[in-house]
Amino acid sequence: GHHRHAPARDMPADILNAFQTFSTSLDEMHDRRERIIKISRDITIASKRMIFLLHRITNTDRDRILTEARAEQRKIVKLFEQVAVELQGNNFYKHHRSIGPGYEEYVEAASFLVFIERGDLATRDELQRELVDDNGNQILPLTEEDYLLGLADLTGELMRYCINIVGKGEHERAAEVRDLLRRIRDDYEIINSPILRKKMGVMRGSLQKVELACYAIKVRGSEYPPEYFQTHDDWSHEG
Amino acid sequence: GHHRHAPARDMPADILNAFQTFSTSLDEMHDRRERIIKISRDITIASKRMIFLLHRITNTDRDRILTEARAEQRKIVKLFEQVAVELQGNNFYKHHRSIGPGYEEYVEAASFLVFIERGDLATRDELQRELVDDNGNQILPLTEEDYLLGLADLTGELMRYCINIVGKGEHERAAEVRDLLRRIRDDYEIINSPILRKKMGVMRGSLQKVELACYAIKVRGSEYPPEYFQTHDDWSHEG
Amino acid sequence: MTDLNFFQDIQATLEHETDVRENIRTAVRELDRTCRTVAAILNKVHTVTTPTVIAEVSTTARGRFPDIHNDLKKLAALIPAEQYYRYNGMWTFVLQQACYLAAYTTYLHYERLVTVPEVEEMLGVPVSLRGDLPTFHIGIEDLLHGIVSLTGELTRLTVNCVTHGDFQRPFRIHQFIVDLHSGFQLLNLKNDTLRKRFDSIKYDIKKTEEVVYDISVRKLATKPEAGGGQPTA
Amino acid sequence: MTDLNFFQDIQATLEHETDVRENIRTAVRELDRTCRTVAAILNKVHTVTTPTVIAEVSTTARGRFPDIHNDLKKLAALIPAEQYYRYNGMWTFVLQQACYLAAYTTYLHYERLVTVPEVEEMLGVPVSLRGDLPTFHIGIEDLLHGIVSLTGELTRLTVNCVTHGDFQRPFRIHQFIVDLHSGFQLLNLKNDTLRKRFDSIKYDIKKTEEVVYDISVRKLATKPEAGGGQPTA
Amino acid sequence: MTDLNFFQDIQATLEHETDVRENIRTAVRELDRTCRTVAAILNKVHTVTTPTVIAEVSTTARGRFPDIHNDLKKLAALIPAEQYYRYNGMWTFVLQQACYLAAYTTYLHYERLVTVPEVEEMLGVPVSLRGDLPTFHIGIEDLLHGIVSLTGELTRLTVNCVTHGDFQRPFRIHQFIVDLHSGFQLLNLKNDTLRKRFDSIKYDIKKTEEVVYDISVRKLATKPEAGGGQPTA
Amino acid sequence: MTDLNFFQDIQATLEHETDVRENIRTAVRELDRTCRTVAAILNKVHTVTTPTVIAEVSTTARGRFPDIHNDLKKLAALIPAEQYYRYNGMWTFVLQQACYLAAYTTYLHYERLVTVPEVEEMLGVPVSLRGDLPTFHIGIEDLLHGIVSLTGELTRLTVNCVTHGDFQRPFRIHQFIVDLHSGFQLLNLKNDTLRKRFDSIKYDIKKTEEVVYDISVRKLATKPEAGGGQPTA
Amino acid sequence: MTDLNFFQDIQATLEHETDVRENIRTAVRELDRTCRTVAAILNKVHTVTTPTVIAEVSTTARGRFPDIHNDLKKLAALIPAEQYYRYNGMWTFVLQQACYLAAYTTYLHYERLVTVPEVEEMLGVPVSLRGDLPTFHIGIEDLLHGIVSLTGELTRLTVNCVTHGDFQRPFRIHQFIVDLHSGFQLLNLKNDTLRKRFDSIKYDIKKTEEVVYDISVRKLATKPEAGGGQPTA
Amino acid sequence: MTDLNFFQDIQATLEHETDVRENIRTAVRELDRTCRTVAAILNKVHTVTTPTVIAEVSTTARGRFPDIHNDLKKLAALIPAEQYYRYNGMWTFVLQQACYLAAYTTYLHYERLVTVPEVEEMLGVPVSLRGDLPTFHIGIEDLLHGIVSLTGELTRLTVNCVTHGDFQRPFRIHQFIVDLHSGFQLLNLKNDTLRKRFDSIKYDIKKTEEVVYDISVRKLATKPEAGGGQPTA
Ligand SMILES: [Mn+2]
Ligand SMILES: [Mn+2]
Repeated sequence: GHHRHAPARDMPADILNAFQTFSTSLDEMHDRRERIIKISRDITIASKRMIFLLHRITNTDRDRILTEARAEQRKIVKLFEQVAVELQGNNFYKHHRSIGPGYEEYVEAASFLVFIERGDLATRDELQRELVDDNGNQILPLTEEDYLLGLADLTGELMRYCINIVGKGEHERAAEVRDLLRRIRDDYEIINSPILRKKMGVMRGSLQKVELACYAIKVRGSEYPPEYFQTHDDWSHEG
Repeated sequence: GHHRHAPARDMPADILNAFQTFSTSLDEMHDRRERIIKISRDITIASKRMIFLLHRITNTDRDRILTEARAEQRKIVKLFEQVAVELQGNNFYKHHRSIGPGYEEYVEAASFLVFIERGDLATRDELQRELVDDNGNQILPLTEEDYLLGLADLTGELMRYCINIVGKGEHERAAEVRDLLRRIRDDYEIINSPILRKKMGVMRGSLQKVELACYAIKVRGSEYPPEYFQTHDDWSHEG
Repeated sequence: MTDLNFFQDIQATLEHETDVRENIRTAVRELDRTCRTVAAILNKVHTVTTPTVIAEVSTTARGRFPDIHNDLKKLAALIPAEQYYRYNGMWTFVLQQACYLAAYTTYLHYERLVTVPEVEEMLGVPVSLRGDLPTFHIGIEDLLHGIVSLTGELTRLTVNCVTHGDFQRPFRIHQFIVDLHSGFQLLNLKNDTLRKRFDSIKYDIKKTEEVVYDISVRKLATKPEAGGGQPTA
Repeated sequence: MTDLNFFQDIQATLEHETDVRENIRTAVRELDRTCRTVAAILNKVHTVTTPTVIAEVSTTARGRFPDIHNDLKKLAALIPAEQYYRYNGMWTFVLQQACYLAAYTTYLHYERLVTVPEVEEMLGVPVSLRGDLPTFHIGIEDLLHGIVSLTGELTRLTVNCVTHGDFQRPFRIHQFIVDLHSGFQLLNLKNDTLRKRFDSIKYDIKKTEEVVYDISVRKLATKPEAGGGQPTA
Repeated sequence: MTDLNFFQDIQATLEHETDVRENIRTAVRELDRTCRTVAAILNKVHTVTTPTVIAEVSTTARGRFPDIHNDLKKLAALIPAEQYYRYNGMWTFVLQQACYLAAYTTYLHYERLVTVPEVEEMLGVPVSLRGDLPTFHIGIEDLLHGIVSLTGELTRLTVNCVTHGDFQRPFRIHQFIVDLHSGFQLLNLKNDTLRKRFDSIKYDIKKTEEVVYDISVRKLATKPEAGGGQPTA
Repeated sequence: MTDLNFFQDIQATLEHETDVRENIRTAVRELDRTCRTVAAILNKVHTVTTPTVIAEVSTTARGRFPDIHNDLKKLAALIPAEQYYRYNGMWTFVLQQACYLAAYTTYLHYERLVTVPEVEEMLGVPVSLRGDLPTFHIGIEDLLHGIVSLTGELTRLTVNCVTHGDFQRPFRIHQFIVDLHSGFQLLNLKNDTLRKRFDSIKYDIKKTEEVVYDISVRKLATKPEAGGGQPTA
Repeated sequence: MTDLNFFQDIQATLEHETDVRENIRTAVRELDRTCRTVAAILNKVHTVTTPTVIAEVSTTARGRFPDIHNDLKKLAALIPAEQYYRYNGMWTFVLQQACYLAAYTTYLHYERLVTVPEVEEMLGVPVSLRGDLPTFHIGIEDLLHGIVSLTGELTRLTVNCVTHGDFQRPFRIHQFIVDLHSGFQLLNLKNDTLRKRFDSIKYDIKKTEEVVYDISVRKLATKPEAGGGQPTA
Repeated sequence: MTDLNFFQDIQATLEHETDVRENIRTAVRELDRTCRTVAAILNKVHTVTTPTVIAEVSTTARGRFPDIHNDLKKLAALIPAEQYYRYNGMWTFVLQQACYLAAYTTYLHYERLVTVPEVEEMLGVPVSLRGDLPTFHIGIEDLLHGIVSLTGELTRLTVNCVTHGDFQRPFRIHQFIVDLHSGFQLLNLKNDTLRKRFDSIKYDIKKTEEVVYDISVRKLATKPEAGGGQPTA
């Protein structure tokens, strides 16, 4: 029961009309923004859930988890589809700040999935191609900026993943993750975009942690000659 | 029931002895600090109460309130007397940060009382002379620094006082307060001590408010020639 | 020999964007300068507040709007299709200023609120009430900011009118600001900046109330009958 | 193998709190909107200050308090049992606003300070004088903030009364503010925000004193006898 | 004349809160001291890691929990009815420490994770699994923080076991931490502090795995069969 | 073993620079003290605003400029050739203060803006109008800062003039500030600090407008004819 | 009416300075890009640490210094005579980066500290050892910052060497950092930023000590005899 | 002609204090330099850890303490009676450093904690256990800071011992740090800085535990019997 559209006594018609029109447009705009923010939050939560899920992967249930993750991803894409109508034309950039966090987290999750699947980095085109509806039509654009920001966050997950598999003894895979992380970091150093500045410190830290973990593996494995391990094959991590 | 003095097994005697001594001294020091902080807080609260009390003064109950304030002040001096034993010699500056807030607020209150009594600024010597026990012996020193900090805060109370009496129509007295505030500010500008830097902005603001209030009085009173008021003497604020 | 396997196209895109921003910055600076010139012209009404002078000043100011129009057109040409809001932080402030100038000039001339078509004509840029224009446009919030600035300036004018012995105009301005305030109350403001500035209208009302009070209590003029006495231009 | 049930159980709890905050935020926004509507109604007394209009306005405003009451009930229902202080930063400001509206409406009607039971009845929420209520309540500081806002608004009313030729009311308002000030002086305020706001009452006294001076010096009215002439509602 | 009773009534309330905070601060400091004593006792297992000593130490530590229990009861008594969330920032850290001590003591005794009822019994405070207890309680996040601290301490113990020639225990601890990690992985942690600390468990696994590797590669001991060989207490 | 000669070589240079900074700091402190003394002298005009006193004060102040001149000369002598900009952050503030004092003294005497040659003569330091002087100089921005400070102080003087019953001077000061504002509008300020301070001139205009308003509405004085009545010195 | 000539005179100067800054900003950006390219080349040594690859990489990097040289020359040409210190905040960071690159490249090639003449030759800019050069130069502190960055990067290299099975190089790098640290100890650093960064060398020593420890305790390599085994280039 | 009626003596006092501070600053800088020289001497034990070298280094270091003694005496002479704590923030850091150096030198020589009389003799300054000495002294907290620094340095030494093949010393150092840690646990630390630093001892224990672990697991040495094998000096 709101009565804010009740005209104040004596307000001249021109002002009344002008402001009634303004009011309608402002409300439309705000409602739209609210809807977008709501979905952006849903996307963020679902993406985080997808990342947590992927961290739970083990050799035995790899297929099950990948299937689950792909399903989760489809759900997120559906959310994008749902919000797409609000983001046409100028509205895309107008409300970009509202949807941005969702995009960022989604790129992080989707690229983490690609990484788990084939150990490589997802390209922007590839992720863009996944952002399609059931008929294969592009739902929304994926900007370079969102891609870069999401990928920067991915490096944190890669670090976690790497430390995790080191703990499980998967040493070669750890070296692969390190190499990937290094490539990402080196390229980001060249790109040097101001939007990335804040994330670069974290990324450098992640790389350092991963390099140290790989170092520890090597130091340990080098202590005894390889022949030694032929008689101790229950611990031959290195190959 | 604390057992932290129970010796850990195997600790060598030299370390045990050394640390047991350290422990005793540290505890002494901390306890002293706690006691000082506690009294400093009491002094602060009592001083604030004294200031509030003085703001309640009116022409009719001036004497009663001044008597009450003087009594309140004696109570505060007793608190200083109580804490004095903790602040002898090196301990004075050692714990100065703990007692400082109390000093500052006390100087503010005591100088506000002097101002109310005789409309002038309390000198440091004067305030120092009030910090005596029943035999007239100095309890504790009052440093230049504490005096300056407390007096700086006094200007805020002077501003409040001034606005208040302007509301009551005491215009000449308002002009006196303004002049006093100006003298303080001008002198403080010359002293230019780094410890005052933060308070100077507030002080300048207080002076400006008071100057504006006096301006308003003048503007209002000048509208009609003085003769006008001879027939309207119920509103002859100015004379 | 730089690596950048993954990011080659992105690197190019980022460099392109830097150029776009550079160009926009220059165009906005130009627009800003033009707006300041118009503001300086309008500023003269505070010095002399006779109807003649006010009419003169507003006419002179109107003559300068084609310059603003022109600068805005140049700016608009720099924005890639549908990326208005990607860069709009760069010109928001100046665009609000331009809206204010249009509203001020119009008020001085007609003593009423500028209409949306008038703004569009004066600035040569469409107002996007629904916020769905793909091209360069004036957003509602920009327009509202301009109107808030207007109330501040008119409040100042009220004070100066009295100094110059014009005791009637303050009543009219006061009423105008009260009406605008009622208008703003119809809005459901979520935007924090705008909401804060809206509060400044309350201050303007209070200030003009005091001016009107000063005039009334001294019987320098009396409150005109509502609806009557409004000058037409 | 460690039992994982523990971890499964708590996952749900962790997700719950986000929802609670979301719901509170929505309810507070709703309440804020209702309060603004009432404020807009009360605002009309500045335009016409005749007793009739003031009576009308305050009656209309009173009629809207059930809405506030209702919004507050909805808000209160969202707070998990006894977690008032976990979330209260989210509604402090609006609650102070509601107190102000209750005090303002009551003053316009009876020309006196609202009582605690009246506030409780108008807003449908208990006032926690001792600060120990576990359920949804109005804290003392919220109420005091509301009263300080009242003096500001009444000062503005004083000015407008004169403009509209109502020369008696300013004397009564002035006295009321002076009395409130004496009340506040009894408090040893440690809360800095509140002390700063309390200082603003001094300015309100100064301003209303100026209005009363202007009226008296021009013999537009004379100071009424203390206690007499107070209108009853 | 406005009634001043209102103001007199509330003055007392305003002064009350300062005292409450002061008392809580003192009680928290007391609790902190007791916790440190228990921590010092437990610390001894790093110096000698034989089963006998460990059993002894954990028994001694258990004997001290009534003190913690007692301090917590005193603290709880200070919190005004249902104002847990008004002050809880003051004891969060120490409460997490107490949870850690309960979990550590329990692990040393039984080599398994403490259960919620055990924590409640040892500390004498209910755990609020649903986050809705109005009275003094242990929040879920506090408990989780305590568990994370436990894995760090056990990792250190692993290293010292080897130095003291205890080559079996590291395998059991390693498995325990791996299991806890799986538990944490079930949570979708939004809380950043907790997620960061959770990451530290990964490092603990890595470190204990290294120790287990060192033992295995030198045939100082072999990985025990899963499920077997777990000591009972 | 790495050669440590490099480090030995530069040690002397680093120590030298420390000394230079130390000396500059002392000289700047000295200059600051002198400036404060002059400021204290000028401060007296707020207490008594009669033309005689103002003339006296400005004359006394002028007599102190040789001291500033002297301090500046000592400071300048400490700056290594062509390293003005290496250290200028250390004296910027005081130099702006000195410019302000020159401008204020001159205004009190002649009621007009100080000229560049006058500043140069009073302070004994060249003004770098073209921004290209390698030696010790006053930068344009320093001078502008000084002028902005002047408008603030004159605004305060306006208020105090009225308090002392001098109702004419405010009109002249107001006009002077309006003129300065027009001057600043000619500049395309990029420097953010300066731009922000420039906004303070707008506030000064508004404030002096209100003073002039207060005088006018009460007919205490009327606006002097433009160009006439300006005192000559 | 105040004379506005003053403002007109300085407008040109102010605009000129804006242009200078704009141009410097562009040139610095260009230099930054070139530096990043060189850094990317050097980065490859972390991936493969064989002597051959390291030699190759450092040779490739050396081949890019003419580009840096060139960019610096362009930048230097933009600085008005003797105003190096007016603008140097704009390029300090990049210049330190360039010094770091020169030092790193040189270390990889010769395993020793770059000399001042080498830096001057590689970057084409004189080093101001005495701190008195008026023209474009490298300050001592810039060079020191570059060296501190070098120790950080070499520490990282130490770790990666081990990962690639190169167990000898860490000993040499460790010794190099220890020597640099001794050098820094000769300096009496006042500059706070530099002092803080100097502390980071301590961390680097500790870190490389740990690497050397890990190698030694496992007998993967032993400390080389002092003075012997240093490769020559 | 400056005013300063109220504050004349205060002004003088303040200026005097500035001088005192200036002198103290110079003396502290001198002391700092001497301390750094001694630290550089002691630093050499990390490079070669044979008993002979360690004995040599500690003897050389001992020979330098008269210099520190001397600098401290000069500093002490500058402090006005009973104002030690007015200025002590200026030398706290260096004094803690001096305590650390005394403790380190002593440990290297005797492998035990320095005693209070030893510190007093080496630095020529009394230690104030009760904190009630009126003259220049070493506070307990300064001494404790020095001891914390010692554990950090010894931890580093542990690592380097292993590198140099000295496998016995780490056991002794580890035990020493464990004992110190127990000592610190006897303290009831309120001082936040000290408490934080105390936590760093935990890290040192963990680190030395790992070194001891590495030695033990590889059977490079075995844990010596408690009490036995301690070298005497
Ligand atoms: Mn993430
Ligand atoms: Mn105060």
